[in-house]
Amino acid sequence: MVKFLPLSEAVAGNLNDGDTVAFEGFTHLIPTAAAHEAIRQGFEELTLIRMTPDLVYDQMIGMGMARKIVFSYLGNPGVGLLRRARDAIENGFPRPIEVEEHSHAGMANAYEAGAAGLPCAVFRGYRGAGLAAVNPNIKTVTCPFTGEVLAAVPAIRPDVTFIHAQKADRKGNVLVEGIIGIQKEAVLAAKRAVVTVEEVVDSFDELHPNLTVLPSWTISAISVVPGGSHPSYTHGYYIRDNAAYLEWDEIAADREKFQGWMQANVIERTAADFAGRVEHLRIAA
Amino acid sequence: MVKFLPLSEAVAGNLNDGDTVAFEGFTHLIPTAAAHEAIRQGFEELTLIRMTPDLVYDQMIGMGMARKIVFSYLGNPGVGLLRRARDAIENGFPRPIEVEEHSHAGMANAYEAGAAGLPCAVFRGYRGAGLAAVNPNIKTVTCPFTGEVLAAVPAIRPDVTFIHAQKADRKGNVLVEGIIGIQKEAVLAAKRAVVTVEEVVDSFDELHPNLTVLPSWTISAISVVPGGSHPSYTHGYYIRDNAAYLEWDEIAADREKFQGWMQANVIERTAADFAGRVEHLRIAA
Amino acid sequence: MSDSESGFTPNEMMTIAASRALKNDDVCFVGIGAPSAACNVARLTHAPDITLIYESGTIGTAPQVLPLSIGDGELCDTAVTTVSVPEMFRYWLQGGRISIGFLGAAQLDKFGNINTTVIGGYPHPKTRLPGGGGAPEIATSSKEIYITMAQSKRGMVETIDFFTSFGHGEGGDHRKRLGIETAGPTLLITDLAIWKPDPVTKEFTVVSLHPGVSRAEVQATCGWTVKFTDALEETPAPTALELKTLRDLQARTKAAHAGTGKGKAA
Amino acid sequence: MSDSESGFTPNEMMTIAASRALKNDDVCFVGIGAPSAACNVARLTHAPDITLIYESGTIGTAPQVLPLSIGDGELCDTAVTTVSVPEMFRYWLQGGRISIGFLGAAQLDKFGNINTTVIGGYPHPKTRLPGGGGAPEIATSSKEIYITMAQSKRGMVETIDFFTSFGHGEGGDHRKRLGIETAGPTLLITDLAIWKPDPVTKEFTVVSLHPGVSRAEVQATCGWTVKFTDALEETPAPTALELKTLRDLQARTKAAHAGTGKGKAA
Repeated sequence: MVKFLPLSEAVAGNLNDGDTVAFEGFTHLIPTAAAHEAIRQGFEELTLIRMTPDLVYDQMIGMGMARKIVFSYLGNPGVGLLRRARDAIENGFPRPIEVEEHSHAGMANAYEAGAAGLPCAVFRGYRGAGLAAVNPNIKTVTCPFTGEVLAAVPAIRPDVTFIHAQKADRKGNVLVEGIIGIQKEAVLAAKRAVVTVEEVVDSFDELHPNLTVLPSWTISAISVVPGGSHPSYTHGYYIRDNAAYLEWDEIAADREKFQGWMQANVIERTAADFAGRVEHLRIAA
Repeated sequence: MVKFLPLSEAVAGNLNDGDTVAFEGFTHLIPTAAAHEAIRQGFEELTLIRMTPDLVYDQMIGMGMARKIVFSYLGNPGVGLLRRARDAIENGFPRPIEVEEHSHAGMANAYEAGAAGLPCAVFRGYRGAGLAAVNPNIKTVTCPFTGEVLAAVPAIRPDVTFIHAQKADRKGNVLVEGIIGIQKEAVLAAKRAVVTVEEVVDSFDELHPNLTVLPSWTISAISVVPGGSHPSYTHGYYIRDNAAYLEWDEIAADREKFQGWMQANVIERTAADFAGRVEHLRIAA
Repeated sequence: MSDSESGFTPNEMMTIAASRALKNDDVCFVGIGAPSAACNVARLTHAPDITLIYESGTIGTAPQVLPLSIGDGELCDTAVTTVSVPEMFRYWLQGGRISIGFLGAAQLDKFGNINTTVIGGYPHPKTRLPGGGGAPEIATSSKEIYITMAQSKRGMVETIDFFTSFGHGEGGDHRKRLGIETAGPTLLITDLAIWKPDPVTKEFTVVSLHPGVSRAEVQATCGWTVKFTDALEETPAPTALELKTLRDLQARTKAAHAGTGKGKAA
Repeated sequence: MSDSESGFTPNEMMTIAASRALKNDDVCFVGIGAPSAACNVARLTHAPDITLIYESGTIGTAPQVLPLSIGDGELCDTAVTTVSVPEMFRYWLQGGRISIGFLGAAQLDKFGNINTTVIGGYPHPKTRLPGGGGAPEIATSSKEIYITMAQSKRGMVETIDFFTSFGHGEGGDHRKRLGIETAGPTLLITDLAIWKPDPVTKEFTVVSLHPGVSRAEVQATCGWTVKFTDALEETPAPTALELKTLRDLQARTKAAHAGTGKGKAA
């Protein structure tokens, strides 16, 4: 059954060295606070899964926590490259990192298959694409009715998934709304799921019946962390801090500057700092 | 581009003799008015697809319009058997009818594959089930990663799908809410789609972003038919006429009683009669 | 046990015995024809947090009256969330999230195999029944299957006419041999008795007789030779609270359904 | 044509020429790195009903400012509906509902094959680029592909280092031979010219030069030997309305993005 926990306990109780972990969020609702907590706790040898790695994986890779990354778009969305991830792949700094690369369609279908309890996903993909030649986890199956050859990828099944969401009710049901991305699938595909939320409300009785609600029994732990997705955003609460994404490009370009920034902004901080970071980005009620 | 049409024109312009057609609705939002219009127009040699055939297919089969039925539950939900369908299958009356039978999982996955543009659906199903032996459209594929043998069924691709929905906006976008069933997939899987709605509103600007809205360009024609799903129901408008389902069991039990009822309640009526049928079932605003 | 004050019918006993088998943390898939009465009595008595899922897409529903169909509006109105039918079958059932699948049966054999498809041969049936609906995959994807039905020689047969949903097949390890990893039928509750599969042969064996029921009555209404466990028990009679909860639920249901419609046109 | 009054930059010409290629009934998939400016200029001028889809799940979106990322809140706020990412790639892209997939490129060859993955070898790249995102399947599932990029010898190359997304492969019927049934790249719009594939060889051929651009300039900024069509045209210069629409959009965008955050912590 779901537990409401401080973020430090939720992370310590659900993430382990060597785990396969997904911190998911498709531009929206990126679980930055949970990722920063994982960085502070210093986990090692992680396999990081995410469609759009972005800043938090750049940070975890730069801190040497990852042995492998599984992704489909390794960029700073709308800005450019991820410079810490580049340094690891191109130069093995601070350590070499294994790469498993897919397309968005491949990753989305693989999460879907994981949520659906299937061993693999089948779709029309990777035709003529170079990835099929360099990723041994891209295979084919043949439609037994038409003979069409389709792509197959293994289902994604993280040990633990972290997501950020708008709110939980007191029973521990969780609402995700706006650009919902791959969050539901990432939670349902995982053995354990930890959710940070902006707030807890008494009940969801007044919600529209067709919204994306994750029932409490699909979640391991919930932590209340207002602002927890900054510099990403939370639909209905605060807007995206585009300036921070632009700044990251400079911070991550230099190994020492990166370390200094991490020390000052992650290592020496706590989850409680996130509320202040979104104060000027909040949407007027 | 979508057209707003009287139901008689929408049916005449989109349904043809010999078509493969789905009138979908999972207990909720059954497009009864559209089915009755199709009966009045007297189409022949139809292949009828639906997870839960229920009364409207019992009526179309009883009127001799179907050459084949594809389904997963051939019952009067909560009441019992479909007696006109039984008469056709057991006794070839009023004509023999071909049967292609699946499980709900098989049909749901087949519609999903149709909406997704795939030739077949792959899932874990039919294990130990007798249907796999009697339905040649149930085959297998083998997961190339684990060797697990999975079920495969052909995608469903109707020539035309009919659904009933709550409302359209003036541009022809359509909202479906409540028990949404298989409606979105049935529309997206079809070459053409016709939607009956309770009402047309100015705009959907105030709708929650994650509701089930079918964009106007996915729909061929919209007809405004208040009460159009009676004796099924429309979430937010009127409740299910359970008494009518119980009565149907008696009407359909007798060939002559059935013919008399169809003459009085379908052939000699129009789509405009539906509004009156739900008057006593309407939900107080 | 069944004195005049606490009188109850065999069907009430069946529903209440079934409700007792459900736990507070169960996630229960209530398929077509299944006793949603039992699930809701459990919810209204000892298992207030039980998760009830109907295949129409309603998850965590808590209806005040029993639905006539598995897609009544009441189920959606009271659910935690309502999802599409493909999602229901992919993420929730096939995803392995259901602890108990609750099935009824037109024909049942001693190994928990169920027929709701045809009486007679499949191509030219004597009686065409509604078919499986969700049952074929409920039977293999749920962690366990509970079956409930009133006993009759027509219903409980040596050989079923069609394998709508697979129980233990020919018994023993037949499920495993087909690659099915879930437990299958672990409980059968009839109007006369409680049955559990033999640990090795998987044949359903009577473990408890309902109050006032004899071994002979159980055998007389069953088409196969019935096995009884050595340590045969008597099912505790319904408590006053259980009976009141069930009867109130059924009364509310009757009143609600009678109120709908004159049925002028279907 | 480019007198001082109606002056415009090559990039503005590129965006506006691309916007003109879009029709009112197009369903346009705007992938990572794609010129959403062109799509939105089309929407704000001659194609008010164009459907813009971003891979974040936003369908029929009409942003007032250009998004920095493909998942900005503005896209959701103005969309007809917002769906999950698996649904986006299964029902909307793979479902064959996209008429125009709009792609950018880090490296492009003459047959419309695109690389946004690596410079150098894949296992040990000289430069690790972001990768394909949605592009591999956008390139094969959209009915047609439009490509837009500023010309440079580094970007328009004889041989790309990695096939992120497939254009016409080695040319001719290579797509068909791989079982790809869609048309592939049918239009390339650069800052200097408009290109279309030869009907037979599928090699991109210049069909129109932007105002004031010479053949020599096109060749000087392209890594392969450029073919020009016989009936070479001149691209009409941006109209005052087109320029004003684009510049207003960019000004609104700049103001909106500058307003967010001090970037104290990422």
